[in-house]
Amino acid sequence: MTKGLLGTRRLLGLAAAAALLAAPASAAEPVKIGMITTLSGGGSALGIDVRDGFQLALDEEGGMLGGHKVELVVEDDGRKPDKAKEIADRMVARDKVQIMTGIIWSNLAIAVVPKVTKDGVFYVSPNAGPSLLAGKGCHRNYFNVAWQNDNLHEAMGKHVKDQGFEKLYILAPNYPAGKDALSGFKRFYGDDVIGEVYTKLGQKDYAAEIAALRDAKPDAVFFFLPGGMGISFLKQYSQAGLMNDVPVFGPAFSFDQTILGAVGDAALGVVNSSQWNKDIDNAANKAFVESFQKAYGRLPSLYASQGYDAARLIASALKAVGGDLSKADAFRAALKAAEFDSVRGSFKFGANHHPVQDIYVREVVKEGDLLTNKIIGKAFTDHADAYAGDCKM
Amino acid sequence: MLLLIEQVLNGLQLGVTLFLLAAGLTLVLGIMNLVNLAHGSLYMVGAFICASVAGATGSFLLGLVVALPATALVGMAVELVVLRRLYARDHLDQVLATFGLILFFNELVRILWGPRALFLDGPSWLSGTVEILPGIPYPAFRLAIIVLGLAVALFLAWLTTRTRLGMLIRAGASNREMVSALGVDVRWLYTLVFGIGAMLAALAGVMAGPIYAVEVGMGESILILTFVVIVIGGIGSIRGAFVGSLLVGVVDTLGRAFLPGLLKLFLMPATADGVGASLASMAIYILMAAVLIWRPRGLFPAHA
Amino acid sequence: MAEPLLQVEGLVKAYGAVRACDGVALQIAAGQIHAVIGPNGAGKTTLIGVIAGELPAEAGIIRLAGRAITRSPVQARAKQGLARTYQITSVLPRFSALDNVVLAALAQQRHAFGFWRPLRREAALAERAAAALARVGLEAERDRPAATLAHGQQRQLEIAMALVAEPKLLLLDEPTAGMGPEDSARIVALLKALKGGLAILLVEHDMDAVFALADRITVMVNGRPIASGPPAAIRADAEVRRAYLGEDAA
Amino acid sequence: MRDLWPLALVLLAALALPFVVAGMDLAYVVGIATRIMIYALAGISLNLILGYGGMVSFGHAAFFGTGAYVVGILSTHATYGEPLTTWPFEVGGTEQALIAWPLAMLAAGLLALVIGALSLRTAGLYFIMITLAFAQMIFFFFVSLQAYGGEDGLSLFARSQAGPLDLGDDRQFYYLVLALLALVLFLKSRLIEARFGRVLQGIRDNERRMRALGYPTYRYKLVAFVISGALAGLAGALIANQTEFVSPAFLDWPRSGDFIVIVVLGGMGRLYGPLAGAALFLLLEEVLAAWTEHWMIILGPILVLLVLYARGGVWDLIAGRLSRRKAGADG
Repeated sequence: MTKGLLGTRRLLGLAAAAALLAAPASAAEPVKIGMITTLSGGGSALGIDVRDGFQLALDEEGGMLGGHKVELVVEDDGRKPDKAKEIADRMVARDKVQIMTGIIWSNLAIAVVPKVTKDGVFYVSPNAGPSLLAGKGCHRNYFNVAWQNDNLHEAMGKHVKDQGFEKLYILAPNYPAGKDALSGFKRFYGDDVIGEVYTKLGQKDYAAEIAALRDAKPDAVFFFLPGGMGISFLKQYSQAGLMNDVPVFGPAFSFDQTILGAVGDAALGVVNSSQWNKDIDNAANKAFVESFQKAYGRLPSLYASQGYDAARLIASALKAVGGDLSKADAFRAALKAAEFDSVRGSFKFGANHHPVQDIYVREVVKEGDLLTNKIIGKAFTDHADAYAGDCKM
Repeated sequence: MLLLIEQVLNGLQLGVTLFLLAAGLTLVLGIMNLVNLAHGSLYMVGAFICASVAGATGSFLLGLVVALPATALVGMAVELVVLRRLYARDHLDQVLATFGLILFFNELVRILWGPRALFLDGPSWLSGTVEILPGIPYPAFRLAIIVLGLAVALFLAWLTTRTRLGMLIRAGASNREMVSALGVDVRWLYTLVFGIGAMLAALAGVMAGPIYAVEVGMGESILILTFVVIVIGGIGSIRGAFVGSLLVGVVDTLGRAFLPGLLKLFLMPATADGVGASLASMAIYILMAAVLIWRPRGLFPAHA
Repeated sequence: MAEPLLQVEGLVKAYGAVRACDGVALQIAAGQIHAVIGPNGAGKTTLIGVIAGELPAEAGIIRLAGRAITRSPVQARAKQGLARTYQITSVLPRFSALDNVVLAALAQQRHAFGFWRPLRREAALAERAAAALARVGLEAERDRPAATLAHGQQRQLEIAMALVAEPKLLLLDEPTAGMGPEDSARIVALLKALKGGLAILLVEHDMDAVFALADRITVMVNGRPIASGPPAAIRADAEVRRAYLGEDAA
Repeated sequence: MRDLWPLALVLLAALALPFVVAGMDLAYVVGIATRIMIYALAGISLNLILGYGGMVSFGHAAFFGTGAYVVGILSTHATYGEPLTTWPFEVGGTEQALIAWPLAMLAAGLLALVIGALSLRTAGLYFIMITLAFAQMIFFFFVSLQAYGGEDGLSLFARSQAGPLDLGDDRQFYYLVLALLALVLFLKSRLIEARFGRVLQGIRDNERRMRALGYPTYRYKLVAFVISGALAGLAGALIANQTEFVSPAFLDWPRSGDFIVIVVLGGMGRLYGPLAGAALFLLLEEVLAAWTEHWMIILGPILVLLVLYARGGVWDLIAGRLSRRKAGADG
């Protein structure tokens, strides 16, 4: 499935193809989609789910999207920005991909997206949604099918405010996404929190923070600690005996299907925000959850749903232009229209090509032995991000 | 004041966790003169084995009982196949080969257990909190770690100073020929010591499992902390590892807990949060630099 | 007697409870060969290490040409005219014999921070090095890597490295150790030829060599000097005979 | 002179490469070749202290990343027209390679001076662990450097400007990197044969001896460390231009490991070793990654085997094979 640099056969094939290049690409030729994602090293669970979700949509159509043959090239970025950049260059130059997707991390997206969109490639982000690309650095060929990074934090801010909590203690890692998270939260909660703490990126031990937190006597805690950091924090928070006294709130990242198994019962009952859950009631979602489980033998995660939606969005636009990407403007308009059945139900793009969507409030519950989430409410309806105003397209 | 006491306790607990890892590493460093980057991998393997067994049987203790010898076996196998050939080599070779082992183990664990983090919780009788001082409930599991760490420190002190094995170990460090002359096969002695080191790493991994995330790559970040501990304490010295661990644990914890607050006395709150968090994350490295200026071979150099 | 070139007083160096040097006093005049003898573990090699500056002294004073060097680092003592050889040969194994000596000669320059001109084109250094090699009889081996030289030749090379610096005082730690009679004889002849040009502190087990070369001899036992004097006097000294030579004689 | 023809051949091939691939869809090869050369440059810098000085630095990524950040930060300020500092006088950013790149070397060299001055007080195992720890400290510094993107990193608006050259053009950038690489190799070939280089190698072989000869070895090692850091900074400045992006990922510790692998793979203390090492390592990574996503489970044991059986790097491995075959033919 993946293509190497030194596949001799491939090089020869390319040399032959080069001779034919003068002829315009006909609609019968497969559309090439490049996926750069993280398949090895830390955080690979996310990349694997995005890939599997995307592949599922492809398989459902028998290797086609929107009725057109698609050739998917997947490469592993190993979470290194320079490697992602190099893969992108290669995909554009050698594989002549016209559409790209797959990047998980904001820093890799910032490294890759501006360059490839400038080169005329369409980029559909299945995860990373840094503020730069939603605001100042937006581009007409860039679409984010998942979220702007702040969305879920904003939803939590609104929910916590609505619930009437008054003494909030909030914490996040000391890096841009962490700062964005807390400012996103405060955008809807208000600036008045009794504690705002930044922890070390990759930190494992939160005893010091938890002790200080207990001392500050908050009535609720909001945290954004993605990956292993969140697992550690929740376990330690629960061990400190605080779970029953001071409720915690967080975005879906620490309560997702990829992670819940590792947190265990410590997460039970925690309220979190997400734009998707497996119990959203629509036909597309039901079918997706069922076939994902059948294909991979596990529950789909948020990231899998995003990968799947990315593929379905692309499919809808390919269908609109009959698979002919030389009609770039028509293709762009079709992407913008987003006429596909999202697993999230209602879905549309804002002016900056970021989702305008509902954000739900979920609770971690147990179904049999399995921890998962249940929707208990809605924080936002048709929520748009805060950076759209900065976007001059 | 109470908060300060609690934070110092937190620091000690972090230090003890580090000590479990540092003790095994410094033993191998000091005796075999081998720098083993893959020590963190053994920590990870221990945690994963324990998590699987505990997940299947529901018993943390059973997981612990299986994980320790299993990891020791893994460690001894690695010693037999690879590391044994590296004792006579220079440190660069050791760094490179064990760097390769890290890549190998991370990927192997990912193939065997998948990319997702695993669940591991302590035994239920340690799940609550203990009120150590009025108004300070402290997690029982963390207290258990402190107790266990101190017990391991005492055990190692006894092992290296009072037993025949300890004597052989110390003799082996300074004089391979003499130990050989005593009729002891140094090669097996080294394998055994490596097994003990691996078992200590597994113990650290198992005890860290219920507190931290059990995930691929969990060994590396803590390995670097462990290096800082050993540099501060002095290579090959169990005592140095103990003191170094506690120092690093306390400095790191107090830095995180109080630096931002302290800086708020001089700086704008927003700036203080950022600068404080940055400084706190660098505090232990600054500590290391300070110790180096004062004592280039650590606080308790084992060999002259 | 004029001021001695090397003056050592009350030197103490201990390893834990063991005092390897315990109140050693020595004086070496310019141009003299001063031998230190004694049984194994008497502290002779430690004494050389302390004088050379590789081991710190715990007490006592070392003066070289009147200047106290007790606290100077190794390289500073080397620049003031101290050179040494090691009990276990210590050369630069990957460098040719000539380059070993060239580096020794270069060390005498103010600094070696040259980044452009190839060292092997520095003719003046090469000439001095070649001359030193010739003095020890190694001119034929100049281009061989030091690691491939025979043991005795490596010893000669070490002496050449010491000589090229034109030191005032040469510290020789068992220059004939591990050598056959032929090689030993060559070294003794070499040292004899050097005699008068520079002072030498010689630690040696080969008594024939010691009595053939030394102007003065100090006998050390358990870190303490028990006798010091010209060879004839040492030979006659009853205490020395009992403590050391006697065993040999019997 | 006979030894020079393979080098001349490689140089010729390197000069011709962009023209050879120009007609085909292989233009991306130029990008890969550029990246290989930049990593080779980083390897050359590390080789100076590792191969010629015997100092096992496990923190070289810190200098590489610092160089990259200097270019990134200066370029950002120039793009947005914000001064770097207004006190004591106003200093603006710049996109000029002639200013930014030397500054990158200067900053990396100064950092190397501080880290080296502390680390070189020790040796052996301590040195390895301390350089690793200091590099990690610098990593965390850039992660929390909010103003310049922290963990997210910084996107450069464009590559640096270098007089009449248009570095945005991959081919011109390629030639510039090639020229710099050749220049550095030439200077280093002088350095290692000159007084300083020979003394450095003497210290590597027998530091105690060198001290007894009268060399203040600490000073020589420190100067080598600083030169090496500055060169790594230059490589960093180039990688920032190549990817038009900088982030703390350039300083993370596995990258220091990669640099060591590049040096050892090519053969330590060989002038051209890092060239072969970088090409081999990056291509190996590509090939394995193309084959399986679990490529690290193969790369890891390859490193172990390399250490156990091919100590002198691939160079020796090939040379050994050839000479053995020759010997076999003779016998």
